[in-house]
Amino acid sequence: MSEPHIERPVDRSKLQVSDEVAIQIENMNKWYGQFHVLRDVNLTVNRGERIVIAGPSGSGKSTLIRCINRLEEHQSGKIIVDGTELTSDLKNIDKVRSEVGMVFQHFNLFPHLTILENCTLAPIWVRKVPKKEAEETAMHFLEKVKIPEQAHKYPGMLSGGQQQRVAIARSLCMRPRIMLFDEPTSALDPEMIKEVLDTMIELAEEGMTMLCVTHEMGFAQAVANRVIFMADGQIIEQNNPFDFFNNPQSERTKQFLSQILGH
Amino acid sequence: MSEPHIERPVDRSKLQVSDEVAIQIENMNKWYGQFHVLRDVNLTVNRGERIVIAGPSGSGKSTLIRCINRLEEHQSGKIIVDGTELTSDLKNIDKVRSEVGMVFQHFNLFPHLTILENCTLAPIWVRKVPKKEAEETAMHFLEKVKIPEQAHKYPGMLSGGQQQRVAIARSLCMRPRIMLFDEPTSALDPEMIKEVLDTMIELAEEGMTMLCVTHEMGFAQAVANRVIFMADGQIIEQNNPFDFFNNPQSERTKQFLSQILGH
Amino acid sequence: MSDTSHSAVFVRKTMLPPEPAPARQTGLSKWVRENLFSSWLNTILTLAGIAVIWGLASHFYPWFRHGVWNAASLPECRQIIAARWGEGATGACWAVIHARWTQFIFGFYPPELFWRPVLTFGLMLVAVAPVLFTQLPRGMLKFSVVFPLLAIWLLWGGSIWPVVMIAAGFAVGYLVARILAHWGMILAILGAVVAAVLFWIFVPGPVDEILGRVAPIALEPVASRQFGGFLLAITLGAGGIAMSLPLGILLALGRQSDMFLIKTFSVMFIEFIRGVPLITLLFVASLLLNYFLPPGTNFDIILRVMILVTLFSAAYIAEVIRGGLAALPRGQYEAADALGLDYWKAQRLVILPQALKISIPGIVSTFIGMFKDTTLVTFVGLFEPLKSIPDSIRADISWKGTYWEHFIFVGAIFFILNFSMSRYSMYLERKLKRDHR
Amino acid sequence: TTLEDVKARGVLNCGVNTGLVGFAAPDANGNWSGFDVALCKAVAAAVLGDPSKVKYVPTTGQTRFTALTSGEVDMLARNSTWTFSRDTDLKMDFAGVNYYDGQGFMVRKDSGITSAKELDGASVCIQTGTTTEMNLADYFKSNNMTYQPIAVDSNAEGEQQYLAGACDAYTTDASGLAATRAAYADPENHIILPEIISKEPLGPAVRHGDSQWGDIVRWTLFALIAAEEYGVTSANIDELAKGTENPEINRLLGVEGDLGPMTGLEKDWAVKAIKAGGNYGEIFAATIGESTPIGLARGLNAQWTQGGLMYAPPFR
Amino acid sequence: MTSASDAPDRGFRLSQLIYDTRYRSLTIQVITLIVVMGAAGWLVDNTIQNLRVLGKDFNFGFLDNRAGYDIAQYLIPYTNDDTHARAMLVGLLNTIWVSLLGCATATVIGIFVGVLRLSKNWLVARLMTVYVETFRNVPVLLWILVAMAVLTEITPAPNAYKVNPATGEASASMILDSIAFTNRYTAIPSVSFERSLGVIDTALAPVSLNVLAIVLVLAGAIWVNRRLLAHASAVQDATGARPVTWWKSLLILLGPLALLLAALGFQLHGPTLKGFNFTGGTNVSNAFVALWAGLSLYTGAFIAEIVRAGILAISKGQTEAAFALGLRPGKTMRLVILPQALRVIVPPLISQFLNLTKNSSLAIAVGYMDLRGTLGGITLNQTGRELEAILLMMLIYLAISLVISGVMNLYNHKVRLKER
Ligand SMILES: Nc1ncnc2c1ncn2[C@@H]1O[C@H](COP(=O)(O)OP(=O)(O)OP(=O)(O)O)[C@@H](O)[C@H]1O
Ligand SMILES: Nc1ncnc2c1ncn2[C@@H]1O[C@H](COP(=O)(O)OP(=O)(O)OP(=O)(O)O)[C@@H](O)[C@H]1O
Ligand SMILES: [Mg+2]
Ligand SMILES: [Mg+2]
Repeated sequence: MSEPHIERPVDRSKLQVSDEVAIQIENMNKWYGQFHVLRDVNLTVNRGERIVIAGPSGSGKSTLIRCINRLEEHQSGKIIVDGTELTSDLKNIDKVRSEVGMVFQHFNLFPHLTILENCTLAPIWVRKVPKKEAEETAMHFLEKVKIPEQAHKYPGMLSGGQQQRVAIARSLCMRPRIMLFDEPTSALDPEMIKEVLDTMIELAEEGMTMLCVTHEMGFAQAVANRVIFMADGQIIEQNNPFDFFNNPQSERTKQFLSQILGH
Repeated sequence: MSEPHIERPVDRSKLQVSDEVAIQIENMNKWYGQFHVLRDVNLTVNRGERIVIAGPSGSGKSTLIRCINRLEEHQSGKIIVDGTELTSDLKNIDKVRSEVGMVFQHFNLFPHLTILENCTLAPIWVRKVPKKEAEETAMHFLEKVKIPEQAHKYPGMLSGGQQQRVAIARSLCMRPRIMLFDEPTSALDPEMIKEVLDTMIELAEEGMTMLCVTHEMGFAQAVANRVIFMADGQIIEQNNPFDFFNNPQSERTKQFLSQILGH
Repeated sequence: MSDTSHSAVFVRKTMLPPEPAPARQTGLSKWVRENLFSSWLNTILTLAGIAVIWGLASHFYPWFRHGVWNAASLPECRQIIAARWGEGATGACWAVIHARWTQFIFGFYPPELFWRPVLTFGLMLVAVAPVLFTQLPRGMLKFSVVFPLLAIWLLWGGSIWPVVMIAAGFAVGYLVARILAHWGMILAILGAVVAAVLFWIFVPGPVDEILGRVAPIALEPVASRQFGGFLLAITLGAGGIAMSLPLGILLALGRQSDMFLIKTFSVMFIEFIRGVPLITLLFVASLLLNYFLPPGTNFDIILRVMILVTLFSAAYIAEVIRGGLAALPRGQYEAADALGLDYWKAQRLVILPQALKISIPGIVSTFIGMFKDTTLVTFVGLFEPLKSIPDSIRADISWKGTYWEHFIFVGAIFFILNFSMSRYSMYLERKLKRDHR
Repeated sequence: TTLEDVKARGVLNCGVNTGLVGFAAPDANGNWSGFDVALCKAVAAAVLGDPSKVKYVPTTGQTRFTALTSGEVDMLARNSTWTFSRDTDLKMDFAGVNYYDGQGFMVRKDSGITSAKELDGASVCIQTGTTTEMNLADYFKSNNMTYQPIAVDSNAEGEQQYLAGACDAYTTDASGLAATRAAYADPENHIILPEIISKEPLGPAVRHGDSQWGDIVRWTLFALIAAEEYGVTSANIDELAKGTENPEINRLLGVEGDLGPMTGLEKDWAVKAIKAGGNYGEIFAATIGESTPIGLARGLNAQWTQGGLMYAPPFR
Repeated sequence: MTSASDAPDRGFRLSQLIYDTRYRSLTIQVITLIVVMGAAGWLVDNTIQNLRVLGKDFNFGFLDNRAGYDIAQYLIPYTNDDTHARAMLVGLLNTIWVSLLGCATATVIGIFVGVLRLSKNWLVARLMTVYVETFRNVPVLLWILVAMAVLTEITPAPNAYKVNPATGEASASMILDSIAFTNRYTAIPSVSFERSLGVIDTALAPVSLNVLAIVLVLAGAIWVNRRLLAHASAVQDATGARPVTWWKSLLILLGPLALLLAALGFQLHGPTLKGFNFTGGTNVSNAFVALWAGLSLYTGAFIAEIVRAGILAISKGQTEAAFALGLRPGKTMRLVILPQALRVIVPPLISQFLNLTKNSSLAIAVGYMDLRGTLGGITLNQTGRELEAILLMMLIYLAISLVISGVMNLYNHKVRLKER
C-alpha cells in the first residue's frame, strides 16, 4: 500500500542519461555458503541513470547493491565500476568505494560524532581534505538536504527523516559519482518519508547516477528511468517505469505488483 | 489529515447531556518546575458530555486530563470531580480515581496477567469484589468490546486495537462514571483505529461522560458535543463540533485546523 | 526524451535453478582454510594455539594417566606409581579423593544421615524449578514458599515444632497484615512485624514443649559445626540469596523512592556493603557481631555468617532488582495509579512480578558470585571445600603432601555447577529479550 | 556461670585448631583426636561425666581469642602460648601448661646448616598471626642478622612451601616441627636446629573473671599430670578407685575428702577425667609420643621427678 | 493566587499524617529515621556495654605502639621497630600496589582475550572461550592458591643457581644474566645512580631527587609530545595531510630521559647469589606474583567478556557505513568502533577494577601482607583490638571504593551519548 508521498512535480526534462557506462555487471554469481543468492546477474548502468530495484523480500536486492561497493564479495563473474574491476585488490576496492556512496536503511550515522563531524570524517581521513574545506563542503550539502541548523547536534537528537538526510549528505561529501540506496525510507514514519524522497529527487535532477532499492512506487514512477524486478536472486524483468507498472510481462512481476499496489 | 475512520452511523438522539456537573475546574494552574504548562484553566463538564480536546503537540492536553485523576498534581486553582475536590488528601484521590477511568495512548496493559486478570485486578483489590463476580463483570465488558474469546490470552498476543479495547474494558470494570482518553488511537495502525473508535462511540451512546484527547476529527464531529482547542496551556476556544470545524473563531484554531485537515 | 530510450527491456523467460557453490567454497578444506589459515597472522595464531595445547597436554597427561585411585595413604600411592610406571614417574593420588570425598561434599555431617542433605537439595531443585521455568504449573510455587523451612528442618534436624512455630509466626504476621491492610499499608507492615515478633518471643517456648511431648516428631539434630564442604557452600549461598531477596526488594524500592531519607539510607547501605570486601564482613560476623548484640547473646557461627552473607547479597540483589524496576515503562505505574491501586498493591500486583522476572538472570549471576565467595569463610574457621577441608585432610599424616588433587577435584565441581548455572542465565537472558520485543 | 551453662547445655564447647597433626585433627568421619582434644575430653568427662559430650569448634589464629571472650567456646585447647599480654590485656586466663614448647627451626640437611646463627640472609617460612612472628623478629634483631619472612597462612601451607624449597628454614614450635618432619617421606634429610629461640608454654585458656571454671580446667589438667606421677593409669584406675594406701591418690580419686564438690563437681570427677583418655603420660604417648608417627620425646614435658617441668601441686 | 492544597482550611487533623500526601511522606520518613536511629543507638549501646563487660575501651592508641613484626615487601621504609600505624600504611600501599598492577594486567589480558575471542581463527577463539569460562566459574581463591603452588613447585630454589663444584655447572641459569626465577621470589635487577641530586625527607618516606627529576623530565616529554600531536592535527586540519610523527614522538619521549639517566650515572645491578639468597637486585616475592597473577587472570576473564560484549554492541552497520565511506579497517576501528565501544566497556570495566581491589584482600591466603594482612591480621591479633582494627579497615576499603566509583561516574557523565 503506497501512499502518494511524492507531491513535488518532477521536471523530467532535467533527467539526462549519457552513453558512458558507469557500472557493468557480467554473469555475476554469489553464494552464502551453499545458498545461491545471486544467479547470473547481468546489468549495465549508464551515467545519469536512475534505477529502482524492486522485488519480494529475500530476493537478493540488498546483496546485489552491496556487491557493487564490495561490502559483499561475489564469487564469479565481473563487476566493473567506473572502469575499475572489483577484485580482492585493496586499491581497486578503495577506488570504487570513493566513487560510490551508499545510504542504508538504518542510516548508520556515527552516534558519537556531531552531524558535521559525521560529514567531515571521511573527507578528512580518506580524501585528506583540509578540515576547513571539508566543513564548508559539509555545510553545503547539509544546506542542500535542508538541515544546516542541526550541524552541531548529535544524531540521537534528530528525527529519523533528518538522520536519513544527514546520511545522504554524508555520502555526498565524498563527492561520489554513483549513489546506492538500500530501502532508505522503510524505517521512517510516513511524514518523514516525503522529506527524504524530496532530497533524492533533487539528487536525481542533478544528474546523479542512482541505484535504489525501494518499495516507494510513487518515487519509481516519478524519477526512475528503469525499474528492475528481482526474485530468487535473478533479474526477472526490467523496463521503463511506465511499461513496468502498466504492462508487466512476467507472471512474477504481475503478482508482485498486485500485492504491492493493492489492486 | 484524518481519514474517515467512522463508518457506523451515530444515533445522536441517544446522546443526552444532563444538568448535573461532573467535573469542575476553576482557575487551575500547573507548572513543571519553572515551566507554566497549564494557565488558568476553567472548565465545567456536565454528566453525559462528550468532550474532545484538540490542539498542537505540547499544548498541555495530556497534562490537563492527567490532572483530573491526579496523575499530575496541580499547583493552584480547584478541580472538583463528582463533588470531591482533589487535594493532597489520599482519601479524596482514591475516591476520584475510582470514579474516573483512564485509557492511555500505549494501552499500558499488564503484560504478566491475562486479559481477564487485567480486568479483574482492580475490582478485586480496590473494590474488594469477590473474584467470581469480578470475572463475570469482566466478561461482560469484554463482550461489549467484542473480544470475550481472548480472555485467557496474554496482552502480548493481541493486536494493538484489541489491546486498546481491553484497556477500555479494564477501565469500565471499575464502573467509572467518567472516562478519560489520552490519544487512544494514535499508536494504532489505521485498520485498528476503527474498531477502537466504534467501542468509544458505543460508550458515548450509553451516556458515559467522556473527555477525549484525539486527533480523530471524524470522531469529534460524529460524537462530541463540545470541542475544546488548547494551545500554550490555555483553552483558546470551545464550541460545538459543527461550529468549531466550520466556523472557527481564533486565528490559532484556523491555523491548526488547516494543518490537520489538510485544507 | 532521452530518458527511457536507453533502457533495455528485459524479461526472463526461464528461471535459473540454484547451483551448488564452486568447490573451493565448500568442504573441509575451505573450513580449514577460512578458520585456521586465512592469513599469515591466523596461521601463526593457529600454530601457537596448537603449541599451547600440546605443551599442556604433554605436561599433564602422564600425571593424570598415572593416577592411582585405591591406596590408603600418599606413600602407598607413590609406591604403586613407582611400581607401575617406574621410578621417578609422577602421578595423581586420587585415592585421597576416593577416601575423603564425603568430607568434600558433606563436611562432617553424620554419614548415616547423608540422605537428608541429598533429599533437601533434591527438593530444592523442585522448589526452584517453577521460579526458573515459567512453563511449569504455578501451583508449585506454594511448595517453593514452604521449602525454606522444610530445608532448615531437614538439614539441622531436631524437633519439627520450632520450625512449625516459625511458620506460624509468619502466618500470624500475614493475618494481622490482612486485617490491618484496611487502615493503610504502613500500619499493616508494622503491625505484622510486631505481631510476628511478639508471637516468636512468647508462644514457641511453652507450645514447643507441649507439642514436643504430645507429638514428638523429630529428626536427629545435627550441629552447624558439622556442616562443611559443598554442603556448607551451597547452604550459605542458597540460604543467603533466598533470605536476601525480601531485603533486596525493599532496598531496591527504597533506592527508587522519592522520599529523601529512605533513598539516602538505602543508598548508604547498598554502597557501604558493596564498597567493602566480603572478607571484612565475615570478620564482622566472627569477631564483631558479639560486640553489637546485647551482652551474653551468642549464637551459632554459621548463623552469624549467614546474616552477614545475607546483608552482603541483599545489596547486590537490590542493584539487580533496581535494574528490573528501571526497565519497566512508566505507563505500568500510571495505569496502576489510574486504576486506584495504592503504592504497595501496585508494587505487589503489577510492578514487582514483572521486575523480578526480568531480574532472574541477574539473580542467578549474583548467586554464582555468592557461591564462589562462600570459599572465603575459610578465614573464619568454617570448613568450606576449597581450603579448609584440604587443609584438615592434610593434617592427617597419611595424606600430607597432596595438593593438586584437591584443587582439581574442588575446582571441577565448582566449574560444573557454575558453568551450567551461567549457561542457564544466558539462555534466560536471550529468552527475555525475545519475549520483550 | 560457665559451669552452670555447660551443665545446662549438656555439652562442652571446646575451641581447637582447624587441623594440626597430633594435637587436633578430624578424621574421615569428623571425629576429632589429638593431644589438645584429649584435654577437652577430660574436662568434659570431669564436668559432664561423658568424654564424648564435646562440641569442637575449630578456630583460626585470628578468631580463637574472640571465640573465647565472646562465649562461643567455654575453653580454648588450641596450642596457644601463654603470654603476659594475652593473660591480661586480652581478658583471658591461662589455666596451666599442657605442653612446654619452644620455637625452633627446621632446615634441609643438604644445606649444611647446623646452627640458627648461620641463617643470616635466609628466607624463613612463618605462620602469620602467631607469637612466633615476633620471636623471629626479635631473635634475628638481637643476633644482628637479616632474613626474609615468607608468611604462610596455615601449617599445611608452610610445609608445602618448605618442602618445595621456597624457604631455607621453617620456624614454628618445636613440637610442630617434629610433627611435620615426622610426616615427611624422608625425615632423615631434615634436621631441627638445636637453638630454641623462645619459651612457648602452651596451655588451655578460659575467660577472665570466672575463677570457678578456671579452677576446674586447671585442676583437671593437674589431675592428669598427678595421675601419671602417682602411677594411676586407665588400666588400674578402677582398682585404685576402690581405695589405696596412698592418701594423696585417695584424695585425687575422691575416695577420701571432698575435693570435687569444692569446685562444684562430683566426688569422682578426676576418675572420669583420667578414664577419658588415660593420664598425662598415656595421652602424650598415644597422640604425640615416640611411638606415634610424630615421635616427640618427653623432654621438658617429663614429670619433674624425671627431670621435666610437669609438676602438679598437691591435691589436698 | 491561592494554592489548591491549602484551600480547605479546616485546620490540622491527625489523620492527615497518614492520608495527606503532603504529610504522609514526612510521617514515613520520620518513622524511618526513628527506626534507623533507634537501631543504630541500640548497636552502639550494646557495643559500649559489651566493652565495659570485657573491660576494654575504644581507643586507637594502639596504632602508635611498636609493631614488632616484619613485613616481607614494603614500598616505604619499614622495620619491626615502626608503629602499627606505619605497618598499616605499608599494608595499604601493598594493597594499592597489587591492585594497580592487577588492574593494568587484567585489562591487557582482557582486551587481548576479548579481541581474540572474536577472531576468525576457530582454534584461537575456542581456546580463549575455554580460558574465559574456566576462570570465571571457579573461585578466585583457587586461582591464587594454584598460582602460588605453580610458582613454588616449578621454579628452582636459589641454590640451584649455585655452581656445583662437582660438575662445574649450575642446574639453573639466569635469564640474560639478570633475572632469576626462584621458588621464593623473582630476582630482577635494581637501579642506582652514581650521582645523587640529594634526598628530601618527607614524613612518609625519603624521596630521592633523582627520581623526582626523572618524573619531571618524563612529564615534560609527554607534554611536548602532546603539543607535537596537536600540531600534527592542526597541520592536518589546514592542509589535509597529516605529517608523520612517530619518530619525532619517539625521540621526544626517550631522548631527554636517556640524557638525564646518562648524566646521573644510571646503573643496573643484576642480582647475585650470596649465601641463601640473591642480593644486589630486587626480589619480587612469589606471594606477590601469585596474588597478582591470580587476580589478573581471574579478573581478565571477566574483562574479556566485557570487551567482547562492548565490541559486539556496536552494530555491524557502523562498520559497513565506515567501509562504504572508504575508511580502511584500521581507521574504522580507531575512529568509529573504539570510541563507541569504550562507552559501553568502561563502566563495567571500572566495576571489575573495584572487584579486583576488594579481592586483593585474599592476599593472606598466600601470605602477602596487604592491609588485611597487617591491620586486619597481625596487628589485630597482637593487640586484640578487633573492633577498632576492623572498623578502620572497612573504612579504608570503603574510601578506596568510593574514589574508584567517583571516577567512574565522572567518566560516565563525560561520555554519555547525547540523545533526545
Ligand atoms: N550474511 C548472510 N549469510 C547468509 N545468508 C544471507 C546473508 N545475508 C542475506 N542472506 C540471505 O540472502 C537472501 C537475500 O538477502 P537480501 O538481504 O539481499 O534480500 P533483499 O531482497 O534485500 O530482502 P529485503 O527486502 O528483506 O531486504 C535472503 O534469503 C537472506 O536470508
Ligand atoms: N514530566 C514533565 N516534566 C517537565 N515538562 C513536562 C513533563 N511532561 C510534559 N512536559 C511538558 O509540558 C508540555 C505539555 O505536555 P503535554 O504532554 O500535556 O502536551 P500534549 O498537548 O499532550 O502534547 P502531545 O500531543 O504531544 O501529547 C510540553 O511542553 C511538555 O514538554
Ligand atoms: Mg534488503
Ligand atoms: Mg499528549
